[in-house]
Amino acid sequence: MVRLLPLIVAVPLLGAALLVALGRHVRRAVAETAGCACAAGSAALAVGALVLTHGTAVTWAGDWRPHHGAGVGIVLVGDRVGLGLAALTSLLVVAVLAYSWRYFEEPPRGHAGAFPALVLLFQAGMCGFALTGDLFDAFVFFELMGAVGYALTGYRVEEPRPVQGALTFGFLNSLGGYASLLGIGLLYARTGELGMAQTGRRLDAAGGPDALVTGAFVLLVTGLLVKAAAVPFHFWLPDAHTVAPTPVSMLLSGVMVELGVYGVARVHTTVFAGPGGIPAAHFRRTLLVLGVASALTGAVMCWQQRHLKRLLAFSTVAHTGLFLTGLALMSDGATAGVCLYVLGHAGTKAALFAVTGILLDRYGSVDEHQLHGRGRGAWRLGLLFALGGLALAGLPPFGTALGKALVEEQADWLPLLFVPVSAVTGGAVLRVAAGVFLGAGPVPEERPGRQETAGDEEKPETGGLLRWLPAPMITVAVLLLAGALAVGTIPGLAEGTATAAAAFGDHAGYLAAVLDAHHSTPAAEGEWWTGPGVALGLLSAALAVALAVPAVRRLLPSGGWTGPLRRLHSGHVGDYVAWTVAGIGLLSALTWW
Amino acid sequence: MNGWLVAAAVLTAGGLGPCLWAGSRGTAGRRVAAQNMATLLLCLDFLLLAQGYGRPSYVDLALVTCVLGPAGTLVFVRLLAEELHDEPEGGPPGARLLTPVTLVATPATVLPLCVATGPGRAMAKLLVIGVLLGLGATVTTRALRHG
Amino acid sequence: MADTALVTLTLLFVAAAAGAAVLTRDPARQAVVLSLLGLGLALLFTVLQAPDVGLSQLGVGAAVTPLMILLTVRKVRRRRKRDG
Amino acid sequence: MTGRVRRWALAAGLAGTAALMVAAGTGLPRFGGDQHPYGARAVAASLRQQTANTISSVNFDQRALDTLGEESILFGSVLGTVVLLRQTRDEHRVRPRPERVPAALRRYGAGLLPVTLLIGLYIVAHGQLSPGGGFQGGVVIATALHLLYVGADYRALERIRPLGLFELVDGSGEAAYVLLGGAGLLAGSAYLANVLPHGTFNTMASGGTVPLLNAAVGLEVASAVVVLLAHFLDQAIEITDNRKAHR
Amino acid sequence: MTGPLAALPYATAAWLFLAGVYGMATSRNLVHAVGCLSVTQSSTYVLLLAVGYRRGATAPVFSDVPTSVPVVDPVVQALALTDIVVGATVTALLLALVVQVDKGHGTVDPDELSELKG
Repeated sequence: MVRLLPLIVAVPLLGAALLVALGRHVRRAVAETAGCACAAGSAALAVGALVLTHGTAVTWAGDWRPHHGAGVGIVLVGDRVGLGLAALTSLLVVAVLAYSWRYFEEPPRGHAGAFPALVLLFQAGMCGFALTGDLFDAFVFFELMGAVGYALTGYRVEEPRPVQGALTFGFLNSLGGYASLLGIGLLYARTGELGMAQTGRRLDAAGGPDALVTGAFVLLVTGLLVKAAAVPFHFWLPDAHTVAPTPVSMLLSGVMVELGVYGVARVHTTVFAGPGGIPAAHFRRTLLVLGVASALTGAVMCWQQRHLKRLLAFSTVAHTGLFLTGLALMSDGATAGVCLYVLGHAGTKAALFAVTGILLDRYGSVDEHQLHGRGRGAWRLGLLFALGGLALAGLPPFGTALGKALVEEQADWLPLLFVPVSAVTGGAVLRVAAGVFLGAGPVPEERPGRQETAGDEEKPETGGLLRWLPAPMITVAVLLLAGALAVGTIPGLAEGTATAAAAFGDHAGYLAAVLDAHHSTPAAEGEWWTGPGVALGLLSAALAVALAVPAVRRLLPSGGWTGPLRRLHSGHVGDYVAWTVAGIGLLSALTWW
Repeated sequence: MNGWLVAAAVLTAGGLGPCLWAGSRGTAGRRVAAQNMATLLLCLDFLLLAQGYGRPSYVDLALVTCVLGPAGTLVFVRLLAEELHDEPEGGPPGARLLTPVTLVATPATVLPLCVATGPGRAMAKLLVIGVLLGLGATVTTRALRHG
Repeated sequence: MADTALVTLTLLFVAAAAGAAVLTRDPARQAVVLSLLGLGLALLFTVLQAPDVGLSQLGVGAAVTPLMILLTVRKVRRRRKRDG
Repeated sequence: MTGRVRRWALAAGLAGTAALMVAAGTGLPRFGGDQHPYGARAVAASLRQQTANTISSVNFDQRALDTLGEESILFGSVLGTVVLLRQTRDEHRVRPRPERVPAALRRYGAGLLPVTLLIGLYIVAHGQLSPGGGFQGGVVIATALHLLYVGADYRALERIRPLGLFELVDGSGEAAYVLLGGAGLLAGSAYLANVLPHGTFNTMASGGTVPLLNAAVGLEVASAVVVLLAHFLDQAIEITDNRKAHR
Repeated sequence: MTGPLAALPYATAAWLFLAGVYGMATSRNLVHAVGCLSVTQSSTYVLLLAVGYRRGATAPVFSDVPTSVPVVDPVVQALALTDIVVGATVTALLLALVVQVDKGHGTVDPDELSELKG
C-alpha cells in the first residue's frame, strides 16, 4: 500500500493528460465522467492509505532509499496529517467536479475536457504538496498548484474582473514562490540537503541558528504565507476568490489556502523546530502577530462587504488567521484543534460558496443589495446558507465549533480572539441570509463614492439564468455541510486527529521515521466536547445572530472608520508587491529580535 | 594561464559589454542591432570557452546559439517592423558594423580553434558553426537595413 | 585567474542587464534587454560549469520569452490602433 | 491607496529584505568551496547507473519526481494558456495578408529549418550523455518550426502546424512520463524506479529509463511550446474582437 | 575568488531579486511588470548555481572527460533547469492574462484598473 502513495499524484496527472490528448474526440459528458473517475480514484487511494496504514507511511520515489541517513532521492511522507489533507483535497475535488457538472455553458472549442483536466492538475499539485517530504519537490508542487490556479481563476476570460484577479494572484504567488526558492537555496548552501528531514538533521548537527538560518526561514515561509494569505501577504486572495468560477473558489478557499498554513507548520516542525532551527519563542511570536492581524483584518473586511464571494473570501482570511494563531501555540492539543477546524471549515466554506454560485446562476447577481428579498421562494437554499453561517460562527456540533473549542482550551485569552472573529464572519453571512432569503429589513441604499466592489456585474456561469435549482449543485452543498457536521460528531475522527497532531509536531519522530525507518507512535488522548467549549461555541453563534439582526435593520454604524483599511485593498498589483516585500521585512524583524 | 579563456574574457568585456550598453538605450533598431551582435559574440565566446575548459561537449552551446540567435533577431525585426521603419536609410548605425565584425571575428576565432583541434568531427562542427554564423549575420543585417 | 575574471565579468554583465531591463519601461524595448539578460545568464551558467542550464536558458531566455512578450505587445498595440 | 504609501512600503520592504539578505549572506559558505555532499552522492549514483550526464541522471532518475512535477507545470500552463487565449464568442479571425519576404530571407528560413530541427533532435538524443536533453532540445525543435514564420509568413507556419496533432503529442508525452513511472511499480519496485538494464557507460543505450523519460519530455516540450506560441501568434495576428474598451 | 569579490555572486542574486521587485512595484505597464518578474526569478538561478560552484572543477558530464576529474554540484543544476521551465511557463500564463486584461479593461496600466477594491 505504501508504495502506491505516488499514485495519489499520478492518477490525476494521467487523467489530465488523457483528457487533453483525446479532448478533441470525446464528448463532454465522457470527459467529465472520466475527470470525476480519476479524482475519485485518487481520493480512494488517499482514504485507503489513511485507513490501511498506521503511523507514518514513508516511500522513496524511484526506490532511492537512503543509507545511513544519506540518500539522493525524493521521499513521500504519508503521515496522518499529510494523508488527511490529500484525502480532504481529493474528496473536495470530487465534490467540485460533481458540482460543476455541465456547469459552464460551453467548454473551449475542441477542448471538452479542459476544465476537468485543469482541476485534476490542481488536485495533483495540492496532493503532491501535502505528501512530499522534500523542500524542492514541495516548491515544484507549489508552483504546479499556482500555475493551474491562475488559469482556473481567469477561466471566464470574457469578463474583465476574473482576468485581473487571476493576474494579481499570479504575480504575488510567483513572487512568493521565488522567495521560497531563495530560502531553499540558502538552506542547501548550509546543509547540502534538500529533504526536509535531512536538512533538519544537518541543521541540528551544526549547532545553534545564525543569520543564514533565520534568513532561509523567513524567505521560505514567505511563499507559504502568501499561499496562506496571512496579512500582509493576503491581498491577492479576496481579488482572486471574488472572481474565480465558483467551483474554483470552493477549492481555493476550502483547501489551497489551508495548504499554505500546513506548509508553514510542516516546514517548521521538520526543518526548523530542532536545536539548530528557529528558537521556539521567535516562531511563536511571528506566527501570533501574523495570525492575530489576519484574523482581525479578515473579520473587519468581511463585515464590510456586499459582494458575497468577496465576503466569503475575507472570512477565509480571518479563519486562516485563527489557524495560524492556533499553530503558534505549538501544542499537540492546539494542532489537533486546528486540524479539525480546517476540516470543518473546508466543508462549510465550500458549501457557502456552492450556495452563492447557485444564487449567481439563478438570479444573475451576488450583490447583497441587489439580491435583497429576491431569494424568498428558495427556502432550502436559504436554510443551507444560514446553517453555513452558523457553522462558520462556530455553532456546536459543527466541526468548526469542535476545532475552535479545542484550540480555545489551550490558553485563557484565546476566546477573546476566536469568539469575536468567528462571530463577525458568521454574522456577516447571517446578515446576508436574512436580507436575501427573508427580505428582512429595509432595502439597503446605495452609498455613492464609497470604494467597494459590488457584486451586481457578475455574470452567471451557466450560460443563461437557471429556472430551477439543479439537483447536483444542491446535493453537493448539502453533502459538504453534512461533512462539516460529521467532523464535529464522529468521535473516531477527533481521536485520529489527536494522534495525527502529536506525530505532526514531533520533530525528532519525523526525522527518525523518514531517515531511519524507526517508527514510534506518540500516545495522544483525543479531546472531545467539553462544557466550556460548547458554551463558547453557543456564545459565538449567539453573538453572530445578535450582530446580524441589528445589521439587517440598519441599526449599526456604517463603519466609516474602516475606510483606510479598505483603501489599502486597492486592487493594484504594484501596491500588493510593495506590501509583500514589506511583509518580508516584517517577518525578518519578528524572527530576528 | 589559459589563452583561450583570456580571449573569452576579453571578448566578454570588450564585446558583450558594449552590446549591452547599446542595447539598453536609443531607438529600437539600435537595440536590436546590439542584441544581434551580442548573439554573434556570445557564440564565439562559447567556442573559446569550450576550448579553454577542454570540454568539446560545450560546443553544443555555440551550435544552438548560431541558429537561435539569428532566428531571434529576425523575430524582433518582424514584430518591431513599425518601429524599425522609422530608422534612417541604411538601417540603425549598429547594423553596419555587423558584417565586418562577422567577417573578421568569426574566422579569427574559428580558424585557430580548428588548428588546435586538428582534423576530425570536432573540426567539421566548428566549420559548420562558422558557416552558419556567417549566413545568419548576412541575413539579419539585410533584414535590419531594409526593415 | 582567467576563471575568476570570467565569472566576475559575466556577473557584472548580468547585474547590469537586470538593472537595464527593469528601468526600460517600454515593454517592446524591454524585450530586447531581457533577451540580452538571457544571453548573459546563459554565459554565466556556462562559466559556472552548467552547460545544461545554459542551453535551457538560451532557448527560453533568449528566444521564447522575448517572443511571447513581443507578441503580447503587438496584440495590445493592435487593439489600441483599432480603437484609435 | 496613494502612490506615496506604496513608495514608503516598498522602500521599507526593500531595505528590510536587503538587510536580511546581507545578514544571511554572511553565513554562506565561500563561493567555489569543496563541500557538496549531495552533489558528490549524486555523481556516484549517476556513475553506478551508467549515466554519463549526471544532470540527466538527477533529473530523470534520482529526482525524477521533480521532473514529473515540472512537466506537469508545463503541461498545465500550456493548457491554461489555451483556455485563457481561446477565441471567444465576440471575436473573429482575420486572415493576415501574405507578407512580402525578401528572397534571401526566404531561402535562409527554408534552409535553416531542417538544420535547426536536426540540431534539436541531436540535443534531445544525447541527453543522457552530453549537455542537453528533452527540454533543451524540445525548445530548439519548437523554435525551428517558427523559422517558417520569419522566413515566410504566418500562413505558411499554420499549414505545417496541425494543432490537434501537437496537442495529442503534448498529452501523450505527459501520459508517457506518468506511465513509465508506473512501470517501476509493476516491476515490483517503486514509482519512477529505473528498472531497465543500465547498459554501457557513455553509449546511446545507457542509463536505463533515462533516455525514455528524456524522449517523453522532449516530445512534450516541443509540442507544448508550439501550442503555446501558436495561441500567442493567433492572438497577435489573427484574432480580432469587436469589443470597445471597457469603460 | 577571494576578498570582496567572493561575495559578488550572492550579491548579484540579491540584486536581481530586489531590482525585479522594485520594477514590478513601480511598473506602469503590466507587460513590463511580467518582464520584471522574470528578472526576479533569475535571482534564484544565480543563487542556486553559485551555491553549487566549485573552484577549478568542471561540469558533471562525463561524455568527454574521465570520471575522476573534480566536478561541480549537479543537483543545483537539475534544480535550476526545473526552475527555468517554471519561469517560462509562469511568464506565458501571466502574459496570456495580460492580453485578456487589455481586452476587458482596455488598458494595461495597473493604475487604471479599479474594478476590485475595498
